[in-house]
Order: sequence, then structure tokens, then C-alpha cells
Amino acid sequence: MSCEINSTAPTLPLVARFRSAMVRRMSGDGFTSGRFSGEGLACRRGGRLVFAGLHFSVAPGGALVLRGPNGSGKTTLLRLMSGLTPSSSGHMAWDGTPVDDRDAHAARLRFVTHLDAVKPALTIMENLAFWMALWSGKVEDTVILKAMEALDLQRLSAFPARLLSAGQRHRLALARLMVAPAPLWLLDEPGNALDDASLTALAKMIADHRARGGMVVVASHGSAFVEGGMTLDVGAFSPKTPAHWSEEEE
Amino acid sequence: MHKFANPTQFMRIANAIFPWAAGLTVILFLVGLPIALVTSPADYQQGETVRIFYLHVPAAYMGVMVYAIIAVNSAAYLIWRHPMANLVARASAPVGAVFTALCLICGMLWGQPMWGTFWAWDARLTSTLIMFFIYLGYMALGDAFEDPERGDRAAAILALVGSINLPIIKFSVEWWNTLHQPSITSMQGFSVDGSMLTPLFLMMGAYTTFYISVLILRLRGELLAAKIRNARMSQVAISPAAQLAE
Amino acid sequence: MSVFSTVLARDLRLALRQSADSLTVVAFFAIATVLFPFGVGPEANILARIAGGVLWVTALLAALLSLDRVFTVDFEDGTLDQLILSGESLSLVVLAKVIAHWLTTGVPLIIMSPVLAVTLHLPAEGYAPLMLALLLGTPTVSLVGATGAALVLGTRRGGVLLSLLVLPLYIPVLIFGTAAVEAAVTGRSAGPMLMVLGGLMVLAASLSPWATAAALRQAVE
Amino acid sequence: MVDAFLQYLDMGGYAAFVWPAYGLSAAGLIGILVLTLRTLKARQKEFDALKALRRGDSERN
Repeated sequence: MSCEINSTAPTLPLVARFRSAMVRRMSGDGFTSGRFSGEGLACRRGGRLVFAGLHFSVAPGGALVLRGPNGSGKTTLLRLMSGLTPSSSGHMAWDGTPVDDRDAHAARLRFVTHLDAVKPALTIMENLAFWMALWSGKVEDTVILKAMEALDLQRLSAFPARLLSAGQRHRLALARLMVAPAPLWLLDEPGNALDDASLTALAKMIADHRARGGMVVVASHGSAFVEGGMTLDVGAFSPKTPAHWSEEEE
Repeated sequence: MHKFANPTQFMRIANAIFPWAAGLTVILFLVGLPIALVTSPADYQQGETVRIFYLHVPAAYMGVMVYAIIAVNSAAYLIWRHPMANLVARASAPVGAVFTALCLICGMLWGQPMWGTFWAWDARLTSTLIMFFIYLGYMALGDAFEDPERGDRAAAILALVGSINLPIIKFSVEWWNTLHQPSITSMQGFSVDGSMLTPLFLMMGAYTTFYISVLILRLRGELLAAKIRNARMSQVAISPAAQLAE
Repeated sequence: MSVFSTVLARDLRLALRQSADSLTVVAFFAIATVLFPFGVGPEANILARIAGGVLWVTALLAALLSLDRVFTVDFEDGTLDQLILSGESLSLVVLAKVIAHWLTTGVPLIIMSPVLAVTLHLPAEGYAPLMLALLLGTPTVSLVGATGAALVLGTRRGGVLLSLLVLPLYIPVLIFGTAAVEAAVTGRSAGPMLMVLGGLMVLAASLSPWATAAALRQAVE
Repeated sequence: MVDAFLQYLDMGGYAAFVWPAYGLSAAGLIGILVLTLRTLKARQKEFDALKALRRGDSERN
């Protein structure tokens, strides 16, 4: 019962040419990933058509900030991009090839959701070590230490996570991004519950990631920590009239 | 999308079939009941209780048949996301549960004169009882979620898991039954001779067309429920563009 | 450090840190079994006659109690999303979690069963087959139970619903588990029943992880 | 004539089993049918009410 509504939303400006030139100069341990894009995406949540005809495109080194009022589908779009939620129509492409193997797609992205996925009974070190072992198959203390230092958690490394405050737990969730590199970062309102120092740390992390050729998609109201990123108003793609219902009635 | 998967297309066919199915049900019952109750002879072994069999066997057959329909439609829903396949499965479950319950009731009423008690752990009766629980589990899981689609998907997976386990349960119950009570004459020992075939087939036909008729009515109900949910949802949903447009 | 061993190690460490869970399972197994003599009467010959069946039923219920915790904690704190996005086959991750659950509940039940069998006057020949049958049966209980636990994720009354879904599927394991003990006690060989139990385990091990993974994916959709 | 009918009703002594079987089976089938028809009617009424509400809206603005 999915229906195709081709809206007349303005097409997004293509990636700025100078950004990709900058990326090529700083190769380092950069990602050789390609463009991540989506065409004609529609998604239903609990019978409701959240958005339709949505298209996006992120180039290596680029950033995409998702805007839109609450309930317009920002989180749904992120979950769709991660492969957790299937789209009812449209398709996504990675470097031109359609994304159909969910596990392969998941292996090249990190998704920080509203929930921090932190085990209170484990220490910060054990939490991070688990995710590093899961994603990269090996555990290197130096990498974990660097990840903790990036978000100023190294002093608490031996503490069980249940003693952490909400902000510290959220920083631990963000630290996960550093333990195993992946080209695509999907961040769902990462700025919540963060103090100023952590916000600047987050901005630096994102800038470094983009400098290495990584891509970032952020759903957020404030976007102090992402400069020069493209914006996508998810609200523009939500169905204007209750199309599904009236369409069937006539 | 596949022709049958489109609801309006499917319902056009279903509504065309409905008068035939309902009419046939009435005719089959009108013809079958008098034969089953009055004109067909009593069985030399069990006397008049054979008439209970004309209800017990069709109910048992429909219970299993409807579960198979649920399993097949659940697979179609999970693999191809056919919305109609899901509706058929969810709409059929209560009817299947009623058939299974009637099979149990008739089995107990048939068993009392034979075994002296309403319930003897006869292999087929026990398997039917377990299938009844699986029906209850399917329906309970389907309605346990706020989001109806979550319920549909979970129930579909359970229907498939159940369809793999049912033969195993049947095998192990029958093996267990022979281990403990080889003595009582279980249902298998009852041979169906010629004179019983006509009432039996008439009643099975009546039960089948009854299921089809009720299923179509329930499908109409499910589609209406979906439309009501969407209408309610679209009133709630914000659509800034729409507000701008108005 | 394969995904399997990583997830297994983490779950075992979590279980050890919160060892109260497996202790409550064993405590339930004990208290439920001890109830039967009060209900059925203390005569040794009656208790001996029903010992195998009682131990199996209470073991099944005990394992069932701890099942809905297998996924709910990960579902609620967001770990499940990350596990599904680990890029590894979800069935493997599920198998690791099920084996962790079996090690923390199934094995304690097996160890505890002879102690409780004494209170029910189980004849001497029944002890080894009982433990062997439990060894072959409890993995199936964890495997099929995990599928049920994944299906009821996110429902309000998960526990009750889980037992309605899963107990009918346990009946074959219960039948052949009890039959193995009964055969040994009455002098017959328990071999064939144990082999069927093994067969059920292999079938569950091959199908349940896939079904559980499908149930988990639709739960987070 | 009447005692033949009474004799028939007796069902060879099994009246207590045959008639309840038919009665309960009829109750079950008619029950599910009535339940289905009632929910269908209720939903149809609710749907018509929503449609009237919707038509009311579209006429107003």
C-alpha cells in the first residue's frame, strides 16, 4: 500500500568542489569511501507515512544536517540510513552501487542513537573494549586511551559505568566512534546533555573525521559542532495532505 | 505489485465470491444436517454417537487447514510484505481457534461414552489441545503491541515457528501416547464405512464455505480498521508544508 | 577475538557481575520441586514414580523465568541496535547470547538436579540419565526460548505471554526428557530417548538463531 | 407418532452427548459469525462518522 508522491522540493546543491580537493591532499589513514546517497525514499511508521520522495547525497568529507520539527522523521530517516528500518520505497546507494546487503552496509557506519548502549555493570574501559573487539576484532589499549582522552573520560576509565552521569554516559557513547574507524557517522542529536567542553571536543572529532574523508549525518537543532555542512529539511518531504487516506477513498 | 496483494483488487474478488460462499454454506448445512442427524444409520459399533463424528472431523480438519493458511500467508507477508496476506492470516486465526475448540468439545462428548471420562489423553485429542494453545499464543502476541505492524510481523514469525513445531509435537505426543496407554481404543481405531461418507463430506464442505464467508467479512472489518487508524493518524500528524499551503 | 567469543565473554562477565540472576533460577528450581511432596504426599514410592516428570517440569519453568531477560536489557539500553549494526551475522551474535544464557541457567540446573532428585527418592539408576537428559534438553530450552523472548520484546506483559508462546513448543523436550529417566529407572536403556533429545537440540540449534535474528530485526524496525 | 419422535430424540441413550455436541457446535459457529458482523457494523459506523467529520472540515475551509 506504499504510494509514490513526487514532491516538488528543490533539489539539493551538489557537493562543493573545493571540499573534495581538500580531502585528496590530506590522505593519512583516510577512508577510500564513496558518495552515500538516497533517491525517492519513503517510510511508514505505525501505518503513518512519515516522509516520501526524499533524496539526499553526502560526499566523502561532507556533512549533512537534518532539520525539521519534532515528529517530522529525522530519527526515522537516520534509522533508515543505518538499515535498521526498511524503506517502503526508494533506494540508497554507496559509491553508486545500491545498498542491499544490510550487514555489509552496517559495517561501514557508526550510529549514535538517543540510547547510549552502555552497560552499567562494566567499567568504561570494558565497555569500549567490547565494542572495539566486536567491530575490529582486536583490542588495543592505546586506541581506547586516545578515544577516552578525546572526550576527557580517561580519569574515569576504571569506574563502573553505573556511577556516570547522563552527560558522561553520552560521552562514552560518542567515544565509541573513535575505537574503530568507519566512513559514515550517523548522529542523532549528539549535542544533548553535553557541556561546552564536550561540545568543542565533539566538533573537533567531527572535523577530524571529515578531514580523513569520512561522512557525517547529524540530526540536530543546534549545529554549532558542524560547520559548512549541507542542510536537509525533512519536514519538506512529509506528506502535505493525508494522501494515503483520501486517495483510497475516491 | 502482485495482483492479489493490492487490497482493492483482492476485495473486489472477495466481495464477488462472498454471495456464492454464503449461499453454498446455507445449502450444505440444510442438506447435510438432516442426513447427519436423521437419515444416516447409526454405527454398529458406537450407535448414535457416530453423529458427533460428523462435527468432530470437519472441525479438526478446519483447525489444521486454517493454521496451514495462516502459516502460508505469514510466510508471504514476511518475504514479500503483501499487506493482504497478513490480513488474511490475522483474520483467520479466531475462526481457526473456534474450529479447534469445537473439535475438542466434540471429541470429549464423543469420548465420554467410549472411555467413561470426558478427557483421556488420546494422542489426537492432546495434539489438538496443544494446537489450541498455539492459536491462543498467536492471537495474544498479535494484539500485544501498540503498533499494529509490530504485532503483524511478530505474529507472522510465530506462525512459522509454530508450523515447524506442530509436526514434531504431533509425533512426540503420539509416541508418548503409545508408551503410556496402549490399551484404550484411540480415535484411529474407528473405521469410516460408505454410509458415513456423504454426511461427512457435506459437513466438511459446509465448514469450509462457512470459513470462507466469515473470513471475507473479517477482512472487510480489518480493512475498515486500517482506514480508521490512518484517518485518526493523519489528523494527528503535523505536516508543516500542509499548514503553509492552507 | 571473533564476534562469537566477544559477545559470549561480555555476557558471561555481565552474568558473573550480576550473579543473582542465575541464583534466583536455581532457587526457583529448588523451591518449586520441594513443593510437590506437600501436594502429592511424602510416600517414597509415589514420589519416586513422578520424580523425573516433576524435575523436568520445574527445570523448564525455571529456565523460562530467566528467558525474557536475555534481550530486554539490551533492547532498552540501545545495545541491541548496536549489535544488529555490528556488521556481523546476527544469528551468530544470537547464538553467543543463547549459549551465555544456557551456561548461566541450564548448567546450574543440571548441577542442582541430583540434589533435588534425592528429595524425591529418585531411584539410583535415574541420576545419570536425568543429568544427561537435562544436558541435551536445556540447550533446546534456551534456543527456542530465545526466539520467544525476541518475539515478545516491547510488550507490556512479556513474561506471561512468553510462557504461553514457548511452553507448547517445549512439550517434545519434556516428553523425551522424562521418558529417558523413566526408561533408566525401569531397567530399559535410555539411549533412544537421549538420541531424540540430541536430535531436537540440533534442529533447534540450526533454526532458532535464524528465527530469533529475524524477530530481533523486526523488533527494532 | 409422538413416541417415535421421543424415541428419536433419545439417540439410542446417547442424547446427553449428541445434542450438546450439535448445540455447542452451532453456538460456536453462530457466535463467531455474530461477533464478526457486530464488529464490522461498529467499524462501518465509526468510519462513516469520521468521513462525515472530514467532509465537514473540507466544506468549512
